[in-house]
Amino acid sequence: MRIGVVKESVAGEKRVAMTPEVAKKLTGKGFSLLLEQGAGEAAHYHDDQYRAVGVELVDRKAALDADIVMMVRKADLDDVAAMHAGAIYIAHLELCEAEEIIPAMLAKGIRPIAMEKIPRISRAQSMDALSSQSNIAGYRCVIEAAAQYKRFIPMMMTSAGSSKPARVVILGVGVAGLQAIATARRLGGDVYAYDIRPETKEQIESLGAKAIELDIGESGSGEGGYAKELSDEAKALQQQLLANELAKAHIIITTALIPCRPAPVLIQEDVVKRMREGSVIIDLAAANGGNCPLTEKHKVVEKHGVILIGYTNYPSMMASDASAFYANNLFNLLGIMVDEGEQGPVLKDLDEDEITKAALITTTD
Amino acid sequence: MRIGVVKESVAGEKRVAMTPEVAKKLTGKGFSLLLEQGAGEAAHYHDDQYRAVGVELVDRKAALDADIVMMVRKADLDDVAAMHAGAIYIAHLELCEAEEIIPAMLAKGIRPIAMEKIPRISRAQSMDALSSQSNIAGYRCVIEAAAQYKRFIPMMMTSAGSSKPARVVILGVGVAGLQAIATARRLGGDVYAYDIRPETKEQIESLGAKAIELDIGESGSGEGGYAKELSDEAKALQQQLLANELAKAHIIITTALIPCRPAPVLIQEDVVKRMREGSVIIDLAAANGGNCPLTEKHKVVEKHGVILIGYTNYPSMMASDASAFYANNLFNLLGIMVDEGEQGPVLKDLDEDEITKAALITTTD
Amino acid sequence: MMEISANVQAIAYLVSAILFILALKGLTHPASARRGNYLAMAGMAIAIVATLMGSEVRSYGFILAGVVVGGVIGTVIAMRIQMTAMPQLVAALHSFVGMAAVLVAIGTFLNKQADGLLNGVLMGELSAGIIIGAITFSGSVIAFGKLQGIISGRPVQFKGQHLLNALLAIATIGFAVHFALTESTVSLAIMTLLAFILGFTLIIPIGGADMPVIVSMLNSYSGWAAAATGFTLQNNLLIIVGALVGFSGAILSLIMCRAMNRSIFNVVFGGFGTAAVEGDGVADAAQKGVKSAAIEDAIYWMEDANKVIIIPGYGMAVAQAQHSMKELMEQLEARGVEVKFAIHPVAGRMPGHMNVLLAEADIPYENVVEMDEINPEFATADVVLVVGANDVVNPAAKDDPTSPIYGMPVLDAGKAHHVFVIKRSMRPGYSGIENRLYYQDNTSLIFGDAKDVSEGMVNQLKGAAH
Amino acid sequence: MMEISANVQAIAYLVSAILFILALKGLTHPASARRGNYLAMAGMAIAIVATLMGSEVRSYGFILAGVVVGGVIGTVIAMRIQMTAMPQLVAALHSFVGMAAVLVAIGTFLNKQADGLLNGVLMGELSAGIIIGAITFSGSVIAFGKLQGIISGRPVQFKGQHLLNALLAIATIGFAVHFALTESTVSLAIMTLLAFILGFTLIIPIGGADMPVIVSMLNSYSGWAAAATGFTLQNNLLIIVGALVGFSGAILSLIMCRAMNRSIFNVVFGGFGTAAVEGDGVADAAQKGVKSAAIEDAIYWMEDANKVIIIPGYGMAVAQAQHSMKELMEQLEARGVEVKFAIHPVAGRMPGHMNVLLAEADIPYENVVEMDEINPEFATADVVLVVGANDVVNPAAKDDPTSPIYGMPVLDAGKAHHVFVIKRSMRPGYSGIENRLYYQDNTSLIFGDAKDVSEGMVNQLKGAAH
Amino acid sequence: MPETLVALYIFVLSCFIGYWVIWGVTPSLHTPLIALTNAISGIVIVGALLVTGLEGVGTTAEIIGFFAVLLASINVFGGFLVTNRMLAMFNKKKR
Amino acid sequence: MPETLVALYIFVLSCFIGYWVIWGVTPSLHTPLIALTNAISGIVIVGALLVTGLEGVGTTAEIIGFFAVLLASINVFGGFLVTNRMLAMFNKKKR
Ligand SMILES: NC(=O)c1ccc[n+]([C@@H]2O[C@H](COP(=O)([O-])OP(=O)(O)OC[C@H]3O[C@@H](n4cnc5c(N)ncnc54)[C@H](OP(=O)(O)O)[C@@H]3O)[C@@H](O)[C@H]2O)c1
Ligand SMILES: NC(=O)c1ccc[n+]([C@@H]2O[C@H](COP(=O)([O-])OP(=O)(O)OC[C@H]3O[C@@H](n4cnc5c(N)ncnc54)[C@H](OP(=O)(O)O)[C@@H]3O)[C@@H](O)[C@H]2O)c1
Ligand SMILES: NC(=O)c1ccc[n+]([C@@H]2O[C@H](COP(=O)([O-])OP(=O)(O)OC[C@H]3O[C@@H](n4cnc5c(N)ncnc54)[C@H](O)[C@@H]3O)[C@@H](O)[C@H]2O)c1
Ligand SMILES: NC(=O)c1ccc[n+]([C@@H]2O[C@H](COP(=O)([O-])OP(=O)(O)OC[C@H]3O[C@@H](n4cnc5c(N)ncnc54)[C@H](O)[C@@H]3O)[C@@H](O)[C@H]2O)c1
Repeated sequence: MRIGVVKESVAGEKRVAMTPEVAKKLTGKGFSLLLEQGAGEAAHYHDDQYRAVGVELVDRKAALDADIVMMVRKADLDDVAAMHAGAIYIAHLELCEAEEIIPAMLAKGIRPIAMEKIPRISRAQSMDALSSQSNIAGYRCVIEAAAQYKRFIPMMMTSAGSSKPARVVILGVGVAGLQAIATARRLGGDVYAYDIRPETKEQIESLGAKAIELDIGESGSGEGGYAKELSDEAKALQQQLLANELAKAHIIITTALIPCRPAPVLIQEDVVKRMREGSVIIDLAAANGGNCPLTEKHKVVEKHGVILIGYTNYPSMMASDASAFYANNLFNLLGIMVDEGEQGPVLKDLDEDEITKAALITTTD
Repeated sequence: MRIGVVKESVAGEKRVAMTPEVAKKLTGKGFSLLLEQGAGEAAHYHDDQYRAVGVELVDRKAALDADIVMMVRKADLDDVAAMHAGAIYIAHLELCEAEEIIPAMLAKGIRPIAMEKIPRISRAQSMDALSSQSNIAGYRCVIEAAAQYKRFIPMMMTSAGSSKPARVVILGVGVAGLQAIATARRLGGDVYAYDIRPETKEQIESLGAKAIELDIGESGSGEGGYAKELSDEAKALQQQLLANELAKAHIIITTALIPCRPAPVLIQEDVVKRMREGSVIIDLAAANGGNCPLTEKHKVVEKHGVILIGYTNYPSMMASDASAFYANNLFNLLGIMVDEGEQGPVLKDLDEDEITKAALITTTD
Repeated sequence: MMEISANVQAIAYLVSAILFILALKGLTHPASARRGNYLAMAGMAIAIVATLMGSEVRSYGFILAGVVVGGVIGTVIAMRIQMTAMPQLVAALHSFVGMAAVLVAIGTFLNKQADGLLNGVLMGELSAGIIIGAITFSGSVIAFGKLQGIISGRPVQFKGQHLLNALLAIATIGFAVHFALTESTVSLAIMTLLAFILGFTLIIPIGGADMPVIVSMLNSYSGWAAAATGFTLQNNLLIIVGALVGFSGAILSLIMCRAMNRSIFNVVFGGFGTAAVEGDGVADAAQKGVKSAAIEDAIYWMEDANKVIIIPGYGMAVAQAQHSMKELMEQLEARGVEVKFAIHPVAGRMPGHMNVLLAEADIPYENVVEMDEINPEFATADVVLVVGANDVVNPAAKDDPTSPIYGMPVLDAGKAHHVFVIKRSMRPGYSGIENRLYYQDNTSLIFGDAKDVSEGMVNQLKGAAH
Repeated sequence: MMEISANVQAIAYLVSAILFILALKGLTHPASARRGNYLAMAGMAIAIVATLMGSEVRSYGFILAGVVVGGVIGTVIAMRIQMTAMPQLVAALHSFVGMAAVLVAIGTFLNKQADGLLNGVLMGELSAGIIIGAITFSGSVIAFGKLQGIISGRPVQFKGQHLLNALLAIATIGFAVHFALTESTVSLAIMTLLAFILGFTLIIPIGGADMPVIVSMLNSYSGWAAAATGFTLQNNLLIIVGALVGFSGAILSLIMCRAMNRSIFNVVFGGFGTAAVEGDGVADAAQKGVKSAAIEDAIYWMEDANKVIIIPGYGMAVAQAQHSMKELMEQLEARGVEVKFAIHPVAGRMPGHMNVLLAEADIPYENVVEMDEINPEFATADVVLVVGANDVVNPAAKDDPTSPIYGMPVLDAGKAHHVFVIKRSMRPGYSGIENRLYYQDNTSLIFGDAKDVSEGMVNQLKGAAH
Repeated sequence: MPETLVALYIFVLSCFIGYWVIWGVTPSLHTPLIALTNAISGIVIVGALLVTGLEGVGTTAEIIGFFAVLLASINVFGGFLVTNRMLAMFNKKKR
Repeated sequence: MPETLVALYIFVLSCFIGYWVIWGVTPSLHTPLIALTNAISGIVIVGALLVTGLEGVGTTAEIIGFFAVLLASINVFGGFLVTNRMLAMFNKKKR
C-alpha cells in the first residue's frame, strides 16, 4: 500500500505530515512511502533523512497518486485532480469553513478522513491531532506573548528597580489554554484563568494558577468536553464581569472556541482602552472571528497602545515538533485502519471502528 | 538645572533615557526637564504621561541645549553641535569602538560621562547600567531562542509522542549568562553552562543548572570581575574540549566578552555542522565579532541547518523595562552628582566621588 | 531438682522482668525485633526455671504433663498455621491465657482455703483475677470466631446493649464482694459465670474491622489478669510482667486506633456511632473489600526497596504535591533506593501536565521515564506508588473490551510487588469507571490528599533517620 | 504532731513518687511545664510531711531550724538571682544536694554505729552515697566557678589527667572497701576526701562551653547519691526519686550532647580530643564570641511569633534551599505566623536571583517584598531568619565609611527581636568583609548548610504538630 | 513494708514502664508486637506452676493446675513461635 | 522478700522510668528541666529528716543532720522557685 505525502498547499504552513522517524516505522510495517521533494524542509526534516529510511522522493503528482494521501491541512483543487478514485485522503479538513474541496473529492470517489472529527475518547487520544496541535499552540502563544511584551514577565527585584510580575489572564481553558497557563507560570507570570465550564477551576489550580470565578447564571459545559454557546444575557453578563479582571491584565491569551460557531466575544474595545500601554493580547480564536473584535486575523496590530496578535497557525511556528506529533497521530490512526496481510497491510472496513467511522466524511452536510 | 532627553540617534534603538516615573522624582528634586517630543513612544511611554509629571515637551534642539543631556546610547555629530559648552552628557558611549563623537565633545568643552565606566563596586551597583541592561539581554535572548526554536524547550510526554527537553548550553556566565540560565531553566530546558572564571561553577549550580568543567590549564579571572584574554594554547584547548558538549546542544547562548577585545571564538564551524537541524545559536557577543564566526551582526541566518542569531540590542526589544531600569540608573547617578542647593540642585565636583571620577571622560586615549 | 533460695529466685525474677521490658522495647523497631523475641524467650525460660527450682514447687508430675502436652500443641499449631490466619491464632491464644488465669485463681483459692489462709484482700485479688481472666477468655473466643469467620464480622448491635453490659458488670462485682466477705463458693461460681458472659456481650457488638484493636485490647486484659494473679500469689514477677503487658497492650490499642483514625472509646465499648467517625474513603473501601493502609506501611516497604516507581496523576496536580514528591525521592535515594517517575502520556488534564509539575519541583529529567520505556520495569519494582492517578493504571484498558478506555495503553503498575495508591476516596477518575487495580492482592490504598500523605511519608522517613 | 502508720507513709511516698514522675513528664512540653513544676512541689510536700509524721522522726528542733533557715536562704536567692545567672545558681544548688547526701550518709553512719546496726552491705551503700555525693559537691563547685567566671572557662588539660582520675577513683573505692570491711573511720575520712578531690579533677578539665551538659550530668550524680541514701535508709521513695533523677539526668545530658553534636563520652571525661569533634564554624564562632544556636532555638521563637521575615541570600541559592523555604513558610503560616520574604536588590549573584528561585518554589508573589517596602517592618518582626545572606544585611554599609560596601542600602535585619542566621561558617560573603550583625546581642548563628538547616526546621515544626 | 504494699509499688512502677515501652513502635510491627505480648502474658504459667506444684495440694487443685499449665504452655510455646515466624517475614532486602 | 531486694526491684524499675520519662523534651525546656530535677533531687531532705529526727541521736549526728536539712532545704525551695521563674518566661505570645 502506497502512502503519499506532499508539501502543504496553505500559505505559510511549515509543517509536514510525515517525519523520518514515523516513515521508518511505516516502512517497517510494509507500507511504501512517496514524499514530494523538499516537503519537510521548512520543518527541518531533510530529503536525505527521509531517503535514509526508505522513502521514495518524487514530484508532487506522483505523491498524490498514492493509495493514501496524508497532509496536515487541506489540499487544493489541483491536488484533488491528481488523486485517484478510491484513494483515502487524511488531513485536518477545516470542515466548518465554507469548502469546495470535500464535494470535489466525494465526487471523484476519494474518501476524505477529517482529523478534527476523531472522537474524544480515551482510546483515540493518541490520534487526536486537535489536542496535539492545540497543546503546541498553547505553549507557543506564550512564547510569542513574551516576545511581543516589552517588559519582564517574571518578578525581578534589582538594584536598578523592580519589575512586578506580568499579570497574565488566560480565557478558555481547553488543551491550549492549560498549556498556556503552564508556560506562563513557568516564565514567572502571575497567572489567572477563566472558562465557562466549571470543572476547569480544579484544572487551573492543578497548574498552580488562580481561577477567575464569575457567576453568570449558567454553565457552559457542552457535549464531549466542548463548550456550548451561551445565551445572549449570559454573554453580556460575562463580558461585564470579566472587564475589570481583564483591564488589570498585562497579557491576555484567549482560546475560547465553540466548534463551528463564531468565537464568543470576551474582550471589548473598552477593556482594551483601559489596559496598560504595551500590554499584549493573543487571540487564539482569531481564525473564528476572534475573542476580541480588534484583533486582525494573521496580523500583529497595535491599538490603543495594546499589541494585538491574530496569528492563526502557532503549531506551524514549531514545525519540527508539531510535525512529529501530527505524524505520530497519523501513524496511530493508520494502525486501526489496516490489517496486516501477507503482501503488506490491507485496508479494513472503515465503518467498523467507531473512530474511523466518525472521521470518515461521506456527505457534505 | 535643566536636564534634556532626546530620542535615540542609533537606528532601531527603542529605549529612552527617561521614564515618566523617574521624571516625577527628578522634578520633585528641583530639576527642570526637557524631552524631545515622542522620545518615549517606542518604549510605550507617551508624551502626555510625561507632561502629566511636569516635563516640558520640546523639539530636539531645545532638549539638547540643556545643562545635562541624557541618552541611552551615543549622540551623533549634529547633536554635539546643538549642545552647549560646559554641558554634561551622560550615555552609554561604546568607547572601545572607533569614535569621533568624544573628541568632538571634548573639543567643544562638553563633559561626557560614560555609563559603562561606572566601577563595579557595591555602592555603584544601583547606577550600573551595564549590569541592568545585561540582565535584560540575558532574559530576552532566551525568549528569542524559544521563538526561533521550532520545538518545545521543556520535556513533554504526550499521547502524540514525547519531546525531550532542549539541551541548552550557556557560554559565559556573567550577568547576562546567569539570567539566561535562569530563564532557560524556567522554560524547562536542560541547562549546562560554562565560563573560564572558576568561581562561576557555584553560581551556575545556585540556579539549578549544571556546570561544564574543562581543564584548560589556566584560569580566566581578570580584574574587577571581568575575564582576561586566554593564551593561544588555552584558547585552542578550550575550543576542542567544548566541541563535544556543544555539538549535543540544541540551543547555545554565548555571552563571552572581554572588555575592549574581540570576543573569543568558542563555537567553530565544525561544531555547527555537527549540531541537530533546527538548533539555535544566540550570539550575544555578535557586536564584538561574535563567539561563533558564522553569526552575522544584527541578523538571523541559517547555516548548516542551524539558526544563528546575531542581534546586538536585546534590551531595546524590552524597551519599556529596559528604559525604566536605565532611567533609574541615571537617577541614582544624578543623586551623587549634585548637592541640594537653595535654588535647586547644584553640581558637585565630579572628581570628588570615585564613581563619577571613573566615569567622566577627559581624554581620548 | 536443685533448689534455689527465695533471694536467688527473686533476683532471677528481676532479671526475667528486665528481659521482658527489653524485649518489648526491641519489638518497636524492625532492626531489633528478632532480638526482642529472643530476649523474651530467655526471660520466660528464666522465669519458669526459677519457679520450678524454688522451694514452693514440690510435685512435678502434672506440671511436666501440662508443659509437654501444651508445648507440643502450641508448637504444632504455631508451625502449621497459615500466615493469613495469624490474627485468629493470636486471639485463640489469648483465650488460653484468660482461662489459665481463671484456673490459677481458682486453684489458688482451693489451696489457700485448704491451708486456711483466706482473707478479704486475697479474695478480692482472686476475684479480680477470675473476672479479668474470664472476660479475656470469652472475649477472645468471640474475637477468634469473628476473625475465623465462624461468627459474622458485622457489628452486632442491639438496643440496651450498654445497659446490659453495665448491669452485668455491676452484678459481677456484687457477687465478687459477696464472695470476698463470705467466702461463698456459690457467689464465686456465679461471679465467674457472669464474667464469662460479660466478655461475650462486650465483644460481640464490635465489627470485624475493629478486631485487630480488640485483639490488642484483650491482650491488655490478659496482662491485667496476670498481674491480679501476681497479687494473689504475691509474686512480683507476675505483677511486673502483668502490668507491663496490661499497660502496653492498652497503649498499643490506642496507637492502633489513632492510626486508623478511630476513637478508642468507640472501639472498646463497641457500637457508639461506629460509622460516624470513619472517613468517607475508609468506610467505603472497607465495604468494597479494598485494603487500606497507613503511611507507615508504605514507608516500611519503600525504605528498604531496591526500586520504587512513582506514578503521578491528576490527583498529584490537584494537590500540588510535586514538591513533596521531590523530597520523597531524595529521602528514598539517600537510602539507596532507585526512584523513577513513570509518566503516562495522558496523565493529568493536558499533554505534559506531569512534566510541567515535576520540572517545577526540580526533579531531574533522568528520573522521569515514559510509559513505553518503564512498562517492562514494573515487574522488577519492589513498590509502585500511585499518586492520584487512576485511569492511567486501570488494567481494564487492557483486558476489558466493554470498558470505555479499552485499547488505551496503560502503566502496568499492578505487576510490582507492592502497590500503594494515594487518593482521597473510592471515587473514579476522569473516565468515571472503577479500577480493578485497587482490588488486587498486592495493592493497598492510602486515603488522603496527595500532598498531606506524601508529606507524611517524607516526615516519617526523616524521623526514621534519627 | 499526729503520727501516721508505716503503711500510710508508704502509700504517701508512692503518691509522692508518682507525682514526681508526672512532673518530669510535664516538663517535656511547654504546655504542661508549669503544671509539672506544681506537681513536683506537691510531691515534695507530701514526702516531707509524710516523713515528719512517720514514727521515726521524734525531735523537731534542728529540723525546724534547718528548714526555716534553708528555706529562707533558698527563697531569697531564687527571687533575687538574675535570669542570666541561672546556670550558676543551678550548679550551686547541686553542690548543696551533694553535700547534703554526704552529711546524711555520715549521720546515718553515726546513728547506726551508735545502735550497733552496721553491716557490710550497709557500709557499702553508705560509701556509695558519700562518694557520689562528694563528687557531686566538688564537681558542682567547679562548675559554678566556671560559669560564674571565678575559674577560667577554658578547658584545663594536662598530661596524665585521665591516669590521675583513674588512680584517684581506684584509691577511693579501695578505701571504701576497707571501710566496709573494717568500719575504720580513718578509711571513711580518706575515702571522703579522695571523693571530693575526684569531683574536682573530673570537672576542672572541661571547657566552659560544655558546662550545661556537665550541670545536667552532675544533676544525674545527685540523683544517684539520693538513691544510694535511699538504700542505706531503706527508704523506697529516695530510691525511686533518686533513680528517676539519676537516669533522666543522664539521658538529658545525652540529649543535650546530641543537640550540640558532641560526644557524651568526651564531655563527661573532658578533654578527649575536644576540638576535633566540633564543627569548623562552631569552634570559630565560639572563639570570636558569636552566639551559636540550634535549630530548636529558632523554632522556639518562630512558632509562636506574630511575624517572621526571611532574608534569603546567595547561600540559599547555593544550597538550593528554596523548596524548604516554601515549606517553612507553610508550616509557620499554619500556626498563624505572618511570613514575608525580604529581597535585597543585589542578593545573590545576578539581578533577580532570589525572585527566580522563590518563584520556582511557588512562593506567592504577595509574600515577597522589596527592600524599601520591608525595611520599616523589621522593628515589628519577632524573628528575622537570614538564610545564607551576608553583605545585604551588613550594618557596616550604613555606619562604617571605611567599609567597601559603605553607602549601599541594606536590610535592617538587626532591628528585629531575634535574628537567626543560617550559614556554614564564619567566612565572609562576596565583599569579603566581616559582618557586625552576627555579634549583636539579639543575633544567633545556626551553622550548617541552608538546605539541611531549613529542612530540619520544617521537620521540627511538623514533629511538634503531633 | 508489707508484701501487699511492695506489690503495689512494683505494680505502679511497672505500669509506667508499660506506658512508655512501646511508644514509637513501627506500624508494621503492630501485629508481631501483639503476638509477643501475648506470648509474654503466658507468664501466668508461673502462677500455674505455683498452684500445681505446691506440696500437698488437693487433686481438684492439681487437675485445675494441670489445665492451667497446659493452656499457658500452649500460649508460651505457640506465642513465641508465631512471633518468630512473623518476624521472619521482615527480611526485606534479602529476598 | 528482704528489704534490700525490694529496694533493688524498685531501683531497677525506677531506672527504666527515668530512662523514658524525658525523651522528647523540647530543647527550650532543657534548662528548666535541669532546674526541676535539681529541685527534685532535694528529696535527700527526707534522708536528712530521718537522720536528724531519730530519737536519741547524738549531737554530732544532730548537727550534721541540721546542716543536711539546711542544704537540702535551700535546694528544695530555691530549686522550685527558680524553675517557676524560668517557666514564667515561656509566655511568648502574651508579651
Ligand atoms: N492528559 C491529557 O491531555 C488529558 C486531557 C483530558 C482528559 N484526560 C484524561 O484524564 C485522565 C488522566 O488520568 P489520571 O490517572 O492522571 O487521572 P484520573 O484518572 O482523573 O484520576 C485522578 C485521581 O486522583 C485522585 N485525586 C484527585 N485529587 C486528589 C488529591 N488532592 N489528593 C489525592 N488524590 C486525588 C482522584 O481520586 P479521589 O477523588 O478519590 O481523590 C482520582 O481518582 C485520563 O482518563 C485521560 O484520558 C487527559
Ligand atoms: N545580585 C547581583 O546582581 C550581584 C552580582 C554580583 C555580585 N553581587 C554581590 O553579592 C553579594 C550578595 O549578597 P548576599 O548576602 O546574597 O550574599 P553574600 O554576601 O555573598 O553571602 C552569602 C553567604 O551565604 C553563605 N553560604 C554560602 N553557601 C551556603 C550554604 N550552602 N548554606 C548556607 N549558607 C551558605 C556564606 O557563608 P558561609 O560560607 O559561611 O556558609 C555567605 O556568607 C553582595 O555583596 C552583592 O554586591 C551581587
Ligand atoms: N480524549 C480526551 O479525553 C480529550 C481529548 C482532548 C480534549 N479533551 C477535553 O476537552 C475539553 C476541551 O478542549 P479543547 O481545547 O479542544 O477546547 P476548545 O478548543 O473547543 O475550546 C477552548 C476552551 O474555550 C472554552 N470556552 C468556550 N466558550 C467560552 C466562553 N464564552 N468563555 C470562556 N471560555 C469559553 C471552552 O470551554 C474550552 O475550554 C478539555 O476539557 C479537554 O481536556 C479531552
Ligand atoms: N557591583 C558588582 O559587584 C558587580 C556588578 C556587575 C557585575 N559583577 C560581576 O562581574 C562579573 C562579569 O560580569 P559581566 O556580565 O559584566 O561580564 P562580561 O559581559 O564582561 O563577560 C561575560 C562573561 O564571559 C566570560 N568569558 C570571557 N571569555 C570567556 C571564554 N573564553 N570562555 C568562556 N567564558 C568567557 C566572562 O568570564 C564573563 O563571565 C560577574 O561575575 C558579575 O557578577 C559585579
